[in-house]
Amino acid sequence: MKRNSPTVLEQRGAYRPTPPPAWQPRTDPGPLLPEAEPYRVLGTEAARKADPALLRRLYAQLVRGRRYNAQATALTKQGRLAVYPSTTGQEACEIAAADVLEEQDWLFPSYRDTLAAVARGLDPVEALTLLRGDWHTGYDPREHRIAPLSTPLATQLPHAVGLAHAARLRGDDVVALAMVGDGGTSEGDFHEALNFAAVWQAPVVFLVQNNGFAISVPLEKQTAAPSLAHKGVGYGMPGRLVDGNDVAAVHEVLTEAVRRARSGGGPTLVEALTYRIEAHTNADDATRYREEDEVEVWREHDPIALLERELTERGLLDDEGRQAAKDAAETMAAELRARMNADPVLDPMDLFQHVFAEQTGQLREQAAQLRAELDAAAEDQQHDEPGGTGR
Amino acid sequence: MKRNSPTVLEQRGAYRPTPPPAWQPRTDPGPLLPEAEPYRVLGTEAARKADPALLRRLYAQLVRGRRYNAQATALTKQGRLAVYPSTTGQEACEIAAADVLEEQDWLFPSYRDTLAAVARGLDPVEALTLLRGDWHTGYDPREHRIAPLSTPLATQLPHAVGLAHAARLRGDDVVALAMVGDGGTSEGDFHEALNFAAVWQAPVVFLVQNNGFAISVPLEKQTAAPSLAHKGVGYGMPGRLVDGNDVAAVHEVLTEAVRRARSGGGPTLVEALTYRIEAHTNADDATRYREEDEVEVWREHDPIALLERELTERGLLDDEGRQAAKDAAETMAAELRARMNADPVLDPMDLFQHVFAEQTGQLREQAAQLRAELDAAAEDQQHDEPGGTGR
Amino acid sequence: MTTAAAKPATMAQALGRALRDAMAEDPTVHVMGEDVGTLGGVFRITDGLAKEFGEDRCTDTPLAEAGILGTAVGMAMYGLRPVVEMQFDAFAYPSFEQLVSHVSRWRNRTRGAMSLPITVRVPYGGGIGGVEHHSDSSEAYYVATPGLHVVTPATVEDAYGLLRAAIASDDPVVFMEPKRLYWSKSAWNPETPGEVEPIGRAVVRRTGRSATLLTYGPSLPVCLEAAEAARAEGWDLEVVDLRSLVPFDDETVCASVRRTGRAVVVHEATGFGGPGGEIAARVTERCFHHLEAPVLRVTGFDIPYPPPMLERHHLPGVDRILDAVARLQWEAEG
Amino acid sequence: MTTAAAKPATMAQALGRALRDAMAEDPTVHVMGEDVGTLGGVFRITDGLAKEFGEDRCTDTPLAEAGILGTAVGMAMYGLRPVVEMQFDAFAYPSFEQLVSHVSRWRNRTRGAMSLPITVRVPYGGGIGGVEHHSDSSEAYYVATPGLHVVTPATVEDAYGLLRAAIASDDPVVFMEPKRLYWSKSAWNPETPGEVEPIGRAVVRRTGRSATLLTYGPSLPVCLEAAEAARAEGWDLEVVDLRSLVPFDDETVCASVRRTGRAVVVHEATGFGGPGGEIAARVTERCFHHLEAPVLRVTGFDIPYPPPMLERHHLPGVDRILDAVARLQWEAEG
Ligand SMILES: Cc1ncc(C[n+]2csc(CCOP(=O)(O)OP(=O)(O)O)c2C)c(N)n1
Ligand SMILES: Cc1ncc(C[n+]2csc(CCOP(=O)(O)OP(=O)(O)O)c2C)c(N)n1
Ligand SMILES: [Mg+2]
Ligand SMILES: [Mg+2]
Repeated sequence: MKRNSPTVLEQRGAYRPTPPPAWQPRTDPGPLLPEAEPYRVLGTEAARKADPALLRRLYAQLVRGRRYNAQATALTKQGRLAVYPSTTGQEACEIAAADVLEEQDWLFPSYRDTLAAVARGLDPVEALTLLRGDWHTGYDPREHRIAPLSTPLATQLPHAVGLAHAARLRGDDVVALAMVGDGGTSEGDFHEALNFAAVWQAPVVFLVQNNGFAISVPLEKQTAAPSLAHKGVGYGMPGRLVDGNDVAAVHEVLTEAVRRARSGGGPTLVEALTYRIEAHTNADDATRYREEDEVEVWREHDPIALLERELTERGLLDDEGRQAAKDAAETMAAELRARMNADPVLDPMDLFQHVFAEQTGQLREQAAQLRAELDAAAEDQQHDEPGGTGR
Repeated sequence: MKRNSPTVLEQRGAYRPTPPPAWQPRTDPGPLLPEAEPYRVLGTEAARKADPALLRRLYAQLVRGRRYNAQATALTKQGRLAVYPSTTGQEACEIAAADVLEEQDWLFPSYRDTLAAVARGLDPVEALTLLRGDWHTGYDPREHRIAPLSTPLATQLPHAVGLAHAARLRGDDVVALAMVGDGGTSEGDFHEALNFAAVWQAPVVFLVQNNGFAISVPLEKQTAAPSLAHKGVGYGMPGRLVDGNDVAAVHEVLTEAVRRARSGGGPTLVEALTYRIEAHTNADDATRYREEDEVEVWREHDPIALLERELTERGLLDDEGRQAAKDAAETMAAELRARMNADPVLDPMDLFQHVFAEQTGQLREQAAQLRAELDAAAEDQQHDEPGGTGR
Repeated sequence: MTTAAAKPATMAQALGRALRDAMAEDPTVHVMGEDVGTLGGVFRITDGLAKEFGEDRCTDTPLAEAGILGTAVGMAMYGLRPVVEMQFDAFAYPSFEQLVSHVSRWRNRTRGAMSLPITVRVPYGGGIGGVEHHSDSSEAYYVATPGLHVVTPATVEDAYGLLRAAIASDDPVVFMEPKRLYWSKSAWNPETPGEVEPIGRAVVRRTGRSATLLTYGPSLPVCLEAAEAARAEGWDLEVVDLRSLVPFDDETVCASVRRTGRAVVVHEATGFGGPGGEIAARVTERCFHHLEAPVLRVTGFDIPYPPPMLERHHLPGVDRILDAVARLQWEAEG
Repeated sequence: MTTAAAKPATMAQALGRALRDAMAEDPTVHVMGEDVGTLGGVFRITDGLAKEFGEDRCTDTPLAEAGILGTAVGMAMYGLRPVVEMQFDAFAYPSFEQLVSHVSRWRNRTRGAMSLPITVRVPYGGGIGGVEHHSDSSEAYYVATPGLHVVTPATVEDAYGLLRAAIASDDPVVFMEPKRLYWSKSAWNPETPGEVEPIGRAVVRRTGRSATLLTYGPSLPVCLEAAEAARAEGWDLEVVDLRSLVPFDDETVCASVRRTGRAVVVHEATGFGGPGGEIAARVTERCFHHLEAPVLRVTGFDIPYPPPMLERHHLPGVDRILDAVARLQWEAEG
């Protein structure tokens, strides 16, 4: 009995056992290797070819994204968010990732990527539900085709591969774009996901935001690779290296990768070089592990400033345009602030509602116990924390 | 507070966050990429430079190795081994791996690599203890510096990295050579081990025996990479591709990698192209997933025949030499057969002896229970399977 | 369920048939794992599926368990119903993170908006002479993970019915297959496989009055044998096959124990922290005043699984069960 | 242990001090994990160690838990004594394979020829307002794995003593740190840290006659509070701090329960398949005729850990403990 019905893979010159005298590499590794320098558009010749409408749209989004980051950080200080990992300085990646996808495509954010989700159209309050401590996921992932924010690093990557593969098996035109940090590339799940994606030629794009740190751990303790994009060739997929603060460049590279995936060309690994301007989260103290002057160097290479310079030079942005973007961002922030100031209404009985499709007998018993406790507490006004840790 | 005392790594041009205009790759990826063709020695010009004494030693070992494989397989038929994964056809890798190491170095075999352990000097009966079903490891790993055979695939690789790193921290001259199969490269532990090794510049050599299959799964379903050796660059370590049936070539490539590791140059990934001539184990039926003619092609490229041709052509081997190698192998086989025919003596009380350094109260209770059962059974001659599954 | 014409089928065949029927009925059912395609799995459970349904429906994956389960999550997100085969009990461990952090929590995480109808098949347990890592009873890990159903058949009939039910379930199910019963036979007829009951019901396999043996999977035949042997000693043992550890059928179990007043839990998994502790504790909580003696446990010892030549000393056997029954304080009855 | 001059120390400080003292005494002790070096760990437990002992002794690893534990295995093979920090409970899961298949079995596998003196520090439990994956009580997994010691302090003194003992142990120890007690204080004096007892002994934290609360880690303070509150209802509760789940101190526990005749097990981990089942079962096996009532359990519900705003409904609190005590069939005494 032999392997029947050769797959796409098997047809296209697979890596088969062949005695070395007759050995042929499966594919030419050359095109899979990243460029020697990160790809850039803004401030280069390539910028001329960029669509002005696109650049203006991205600009508005960047400004809005920056404001979103600032507002979310402020909300942690007011105790309205339990924690917030900011993407200040990384907005170009977040915005481009959301922008390159079609409506039917899926976004797989890491825990840091609420901005990408918001840029894709998710209500910011829903996006922040997890970080607010209200519930684990604040939205129906299917509605916007945004997977739940993934806290365990890199574990979302195989999900993206499986979803993209399933869509392809069904004949649907769906691409999955999965986001991960430089630290996350060290996890085994990163490796397994990329390998499955390449073997299955799944329509998926992996976007690594290399922001220089995994909490306090700098890149040089994370990898000894020439670049993270050099990992692609080891799976048989192209690795691309891009200036992650150049929104036009990230957009172009991702667009190309999405197009490749959509047309059956398989997965791409994109490494975007960027920098985490803020601390890891509001709870972190970045002065413990890095010098302010390093941050300064990156502030000079700010994604909004880069685009603004380009737009201004080309006469695509004036004070009015700037102000309009700012105003829109302020409106979003004000609304977010107002809505986050309202206490969410939670039903403790929800704890038992969604563990299984059908509640087990054990959970029914436990739900009844909590119900009774809540009822007793409601009757007895003195006790306001029934079943709580304190009295 | 800053990172104090820069490590070796940090000194040598680490991959630091630098804004893309000033970006420099950490290392030149060029030298890390494997050769376009698997490296070969036998039958090429390079063979002239090979040391005749080495070639003769390897020849004797190959012949012995082949005989060992045949004998072990025979023992499964006689019920003396529970299972045997043969390395027939892969002897060049097994023998070379053992031969390139110094006495103080460590070998980390996969479950298939008993031959490498035996070639390193381990008593074959001890090497086969696991597969005999007698105990999990039949030897003191420290005696020959051979880690326990690793059944869970790729999990031994981080062990090798940790050991090599520890030795280096202690200032000891120790290299670890870790073996894994093509299938094992898909596991997350492979990835994490290679990454740690490169970041720590640990003195470790990874030898992937690409024998075309993971049980029934052919290489093209395992990877889409140009070669497995192309994975090296993604970690910042050299990947080498070698004809795994050319013992002189494998020996040379491994020797170079070991030398590099020993001199502080860090890890190397070596992919040896070979073929699993036998079924996965005696319990497997390879006709279910591959054609005999594929096997035939590889039989033509036999590691012993390749070396024999070279030695004969160069007048380094005559009938006498051939016979001597054969005789030595037969002696080993006869002794192995004889010793494996003796029933091992096992003490059931050993079950409780080595769980912890000091037996817990719980285990003391349980040991007493078994002791009582065994005593009762000994008294009562009718019961010969005390506490067993049947009566 | 037995018809005159039926020739004996093995549990392995029943499992294979369940997969086949599920795939035939529902095009969203996909089988995936190591060697499940061309080879038909190392235990041949998936034999013929790739041929019948194509490699896209029964797929040989790369060798990476976290990747297998992780991609299955994504496939399930898209509406497929993946059935994942783990090659052996211990080789499921690399996928633990995906199972615990994602598979078990997905429905709850999304407040019911999404479920992951994944079946994870885990051949488990010893008694087959397997070398290290091939004989673990890992159910304690799954049982302690909220959000997973944990199911295990002990008969050929149940192998079919429970696997069908597991695949049909909208929730993730860890389906533990007692590998030493793969070759056990019954007159079960694959052509008339019988009704598919929902999971979650224990069943009394033998009625008795003296005491109840509570067991599952590979230990059921041992318990039935012990019950036969116990007759000689004057004990009439009831044997309950739990079938589903989560959800747990308190009703059937407690009804039996209340009737007999004595119980022994029997399983292969190690005792300390094993499922037996939970079972004994909950039975005691619920039936305390009916108990003439404490609920005892006969389990594997608290040791790593032994090498093949010693495993018979580790596994719960008839004698050890009878010894436990003897310790159920019969004198108290007077 | 309290001296007049001592100013209050936190559990976090005691843990840090234990690491420091162990490293100072024994050059083979190495600390490794994510962010343990320059940053001093996200909970600052390892603060200052990299500075004092260098980065080779206190190492920021790449972000890969299996890699961390797997390389620690190799380091231990070479004679080092690695102390591994897992950043949070749920982030230890990727290392599960290495823990279960290697760390726990190594000594047994090699018939005692090699041991792996690895300490795996796992900050665990809830009550700190952590988002998903930051509040798991994962001890059930470790407890069910033969070959691991599982230890958890509940006081500042024990944090020091037990961690020193864990590092000194020649066997692997999963050292569970109740993260919401990191900031708990005591008059413990780091300059006179006290004797290091071997692990494996429970301790009676409060003597009482009516019933025994069996607990550990983060639930100890809650139980002590409950015991105080119970006085108003006429119950005089004894509180036992288990400290070590493996090995389990049957002696201390059973002595207490035999004395009081009633027991409630309290822990944060989910109930079904949690450690409480084992504890209740073994206490019942050993103390059956001393029990006036079944051993009850107050635990987390059988649900994935809740979001911060709901966690107080999940965690065992004083009221829920008192409710359980009330159900210990007091009328039966009458
Ligand atoms: C499996 C896992 N291990 C550890 C953590 C704890 N953790 C949260 S964020 C973080 C650093 C992530 O770094 P990176 O991947 O570079 O992403 P970034 O924070 O820079 O966006 C760590 C270690 C986690 N969330 N998941
Ligand atoms: C973690 C893990 N998963 C699955 C298995 C079962 N298994 C044993 S050998 C094997 C194939 C290994 O293939 P490869 O790595 O190429 O090594 P080879 O057998 O060819 O030497 C599999 C899947 C295992 N031992 N460990
Ligand atoms: Mg980062
Ligand atoms: Mg192979």
